[in-house]
Amino acid sequence: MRKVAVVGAGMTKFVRRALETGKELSWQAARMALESCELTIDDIDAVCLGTAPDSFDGVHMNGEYLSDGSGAWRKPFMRSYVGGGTGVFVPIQGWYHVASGLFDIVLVVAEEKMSSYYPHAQAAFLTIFDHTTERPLKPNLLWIFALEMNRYMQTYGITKAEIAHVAVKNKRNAADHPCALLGDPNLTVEDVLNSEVLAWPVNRLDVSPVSDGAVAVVLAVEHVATRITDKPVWIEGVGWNLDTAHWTNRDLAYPRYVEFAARMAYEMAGIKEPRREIHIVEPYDPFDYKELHHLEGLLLADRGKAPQMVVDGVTQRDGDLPVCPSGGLLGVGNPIAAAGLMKIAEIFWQLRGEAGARQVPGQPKRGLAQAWGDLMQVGTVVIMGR
Amino acid sequence: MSDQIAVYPGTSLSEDDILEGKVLSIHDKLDGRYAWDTGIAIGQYLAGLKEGLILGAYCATCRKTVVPPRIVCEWCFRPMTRYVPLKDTGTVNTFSLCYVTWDVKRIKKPEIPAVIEIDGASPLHGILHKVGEIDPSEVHVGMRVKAVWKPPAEREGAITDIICFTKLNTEV
Amino acid sequence: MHDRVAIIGVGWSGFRPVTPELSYKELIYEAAVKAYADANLDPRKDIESFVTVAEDFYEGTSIFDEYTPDQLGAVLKPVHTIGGDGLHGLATACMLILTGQFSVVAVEGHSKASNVKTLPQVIGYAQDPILNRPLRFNNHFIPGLDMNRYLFDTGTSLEQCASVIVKNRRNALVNPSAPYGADLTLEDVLSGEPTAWPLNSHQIAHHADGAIVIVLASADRVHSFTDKPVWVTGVGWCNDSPALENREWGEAIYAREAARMAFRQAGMLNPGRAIDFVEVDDVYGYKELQSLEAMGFFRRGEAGKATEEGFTHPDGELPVNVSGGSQGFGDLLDANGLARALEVVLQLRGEAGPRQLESVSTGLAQSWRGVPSASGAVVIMSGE
Amino acid sequence: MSLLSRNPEAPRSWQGELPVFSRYTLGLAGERFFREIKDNGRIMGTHCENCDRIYVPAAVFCERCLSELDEWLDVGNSGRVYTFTILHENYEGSPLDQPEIVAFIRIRDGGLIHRLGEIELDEVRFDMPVEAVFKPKDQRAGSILDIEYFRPTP
Repeated sequence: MRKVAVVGAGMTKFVRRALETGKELSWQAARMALESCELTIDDIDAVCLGTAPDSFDGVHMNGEYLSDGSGAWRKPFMRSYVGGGTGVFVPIQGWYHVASGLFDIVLVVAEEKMSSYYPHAQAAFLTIFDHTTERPLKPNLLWIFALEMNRYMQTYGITKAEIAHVAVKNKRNAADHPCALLGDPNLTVEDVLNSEVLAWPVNRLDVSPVSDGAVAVVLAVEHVATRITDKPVWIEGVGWNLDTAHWTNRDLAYPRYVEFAARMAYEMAGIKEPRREIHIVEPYDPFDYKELHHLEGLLLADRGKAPQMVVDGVTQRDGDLPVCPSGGLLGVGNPIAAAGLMKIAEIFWQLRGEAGARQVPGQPKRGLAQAWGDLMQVGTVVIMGR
Repeated sequence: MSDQIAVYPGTSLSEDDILEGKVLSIHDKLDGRYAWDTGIAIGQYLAGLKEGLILGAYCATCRKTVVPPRIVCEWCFRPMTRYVPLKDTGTVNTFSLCYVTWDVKRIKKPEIPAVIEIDGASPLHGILHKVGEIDPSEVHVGMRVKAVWKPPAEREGAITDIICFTKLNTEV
Repeated sequence: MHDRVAIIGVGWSGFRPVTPELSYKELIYEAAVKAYADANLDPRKDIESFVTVAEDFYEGTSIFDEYTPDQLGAVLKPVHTIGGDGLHGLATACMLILTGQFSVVAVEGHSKASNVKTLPQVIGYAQDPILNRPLRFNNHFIPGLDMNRYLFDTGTSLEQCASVIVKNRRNALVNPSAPYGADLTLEDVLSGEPTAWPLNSHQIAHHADGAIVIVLASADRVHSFTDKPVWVTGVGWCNDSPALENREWGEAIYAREAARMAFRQAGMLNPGRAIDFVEVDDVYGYKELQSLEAMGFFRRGEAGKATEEGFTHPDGELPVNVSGGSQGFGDLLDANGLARALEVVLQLRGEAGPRQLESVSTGLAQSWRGVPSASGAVVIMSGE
Repeated sequence: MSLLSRNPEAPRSWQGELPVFSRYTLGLAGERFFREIKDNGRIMGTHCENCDRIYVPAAVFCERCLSELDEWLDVGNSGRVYTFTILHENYEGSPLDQPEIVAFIRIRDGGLIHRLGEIELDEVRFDMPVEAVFKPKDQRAGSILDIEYFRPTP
């Protein structure tokens, strides 16, 4: 199989309301990614775009609309989507573009401008539910997270305070991220527990913020990557998996689809003992319990045991298994597709030793980024190594 | 971030910047209206609800009863064998006390969305609905519940023909 | 890495103006069952990955990819959705197989256009929200502008555009899957209601519902499933500027570039000779002419004359849209490309019944994503 | 295909909506482009030095080379009809009482989509010079509708 590397990355700040249009955000990220590896758009053979539901940007066929900003003028261009999993899927899409042998250098862009849904992007989530059997109940996004979180807590006897440690860690980590929307170096578990109850067991500070932003990375095939940079970061494994849409017909306590995606990626990367072989993790953390849920699905924690890891500090930046050193979605922000690709950019910078104030000590060699989406249904996983 | 990059683009606006016209904006709204064909299985499900009945479907290959009914079993990809009338009682699999409506309005009295495992369906097979007519603090995972139906004349063949699920009286 | 990819099964359902007896899931299921039977496989065991094409607003559901796996037998498998035409999906399946990671992949595309009560408004929401949409022009202004410039630049006549419609709807009469077959005269077509002059109502394909599933496999696995593989020898896709202010009016640049990419892969120096028949975009009648010229089958301005002279008729030298095209089988939204690929497969296998072309070995399918996009894809297939 | 039976009495369809409410900011380029129209009645473009193209409406990036464009220029309020169509249906697909002429007006290397006014249906020609007719200044809001239409240049 052709080896594929990440050779460049760029991102905009994640902000609550951007002046920039979606096209302009995409362009800024794309241009930065190209500049970071001293390429121009002429060097790019194809473009892959990730953006989640069109409702947010408020444009039908949003991929087409964003294509010029993404650098796709007169190039092969495709948009992929798997809901919230899109941000970590779109580099997989880039990977298969290159690994197939059809292209040598591919630009991968992820964009979300959630502020275009007015007054509040949350309302867009009504329409992710089944139009006939669920939507008439007027569900919202908080429902599914709250239902899943409660099931997770009940099944394993987990407390809200344990889970709140994740929000504290990530928002503190994000204080070192120059693009972050909600970094807070002084946040405490009490702050999280005392914040407004939105949908018990979910409080306001358990949740990542609605945001606008874009991220881009450049992928290249081995022989090209080694010419472009002396620090290529290899995509060693990819995995994705989609569970049934009948989400009320399965146990929400454990994300088996994340496990299936992770197993695919581990196998491709030749990883037998993920807990020893993965040095940094960026699991998807739109809500704090999700980080824990996903660490278990990724087989990096036993079922129900991830909360203890965060409480014990194992997942701190200087812990044994740094988790979301970027600050994650909880801290940096959650422009859906862009947030996932931010995690790829973070692993890229961490493995190259370029993460500045956020640098994980000990020269990590291998990292994993993961996203999740749809009706608690899809897992996307990328393993990168240097 | 990379320590190689000095400046990150992205211009943050406040709500006031837009409301006060410091920054231009355009409003629009989609007129997106649909009439989704219900088809065989969901059509029958809705017809059942109108009669005060929750219908499931049985897969003889997987020996599983699912709800709502569907024509194909997603696990073995064999056609579902038959409809199965289920009970209108069940067990709370998980729930939330939600103080925010779908369009992000705050409410004092919480809505109680829940996954209800329906009696007669296979374990862990349930539907999304709401728990009601109960003090929210009483709701718990494992609680036995029963459907509260609209009067027959008011039913239209919709999931909302069930007003909510409420505590089953037999529970001590 | 796998080196060759073949289509080993096809299935379809619908192709009717309305399909009220089935939900979209059931419509897709029907197509999938047929495709898997055709490929002689069990999707739960044999298919390793699935690609679907869809757009949320056509479905009336956000994050529509949620609802794709169950009726395809794709639960707990690597499944993803492409916001593109079915041929983009087909190209994606080819890439997945060429990586070497997957050997058998299925592609699905469908239309439930009849379920959208406000299709013009939905499509209108694809217009640039700042520069174009506030003007509240009916979406057909875009093909109207494009067609007019195309006619002006090439000297193509309205009659020549109408002859495309006459041909395709007549072709559809011998395609049992096509609901819009008709025996029309040029005068009938030319007398349509003006819509976006020079475009009239009879030059715009009617929408239809339908679902198509295609199963592909790597060369080393093909013969364990079928003895009539259709090989994918080239895929290409391309976007011109999405901005109406920056694109080339009157030209289908996306078709030109997509075809070049596909020809290059197929190693075709003279596509006009190498390709026996084509199924191309004809959602608006003039698009067939414009697309054929863009891909190099005719010099600019000559496709209209060739159509009038019967060159593109089923018994002509380059049969075009023998299926009846979108004019005949209906505009299936993003499933249009798969409908064309389906026809190419059936023809290459010799299974096209009364419309079967004689001694064809290589065919091409091309599609455009519709208004307001400048996006399209091309797939070349061969029976050998 | 289905072993489950159809109930002919069952509800045939379920009606619903996809509620999408949007508020768009006009962006780095749009903010300035539409301010110029609103405040000064001027149409602005930006120049890409690399590709030697003048984008109208002004863009902050060149779609061809992705360069940042910061050289703004007044491109004048007139252009030529590059292509046109006579539209007989409204946005919702119903017939218009009066058909309207929609044109792409070429201005430098770009142009604008707009309606034509003060002209009969049969008078429109390719390459015909036209100019923008602005709404009165106090009615301009900073949108493409601040231009009422384009009309033949006298």
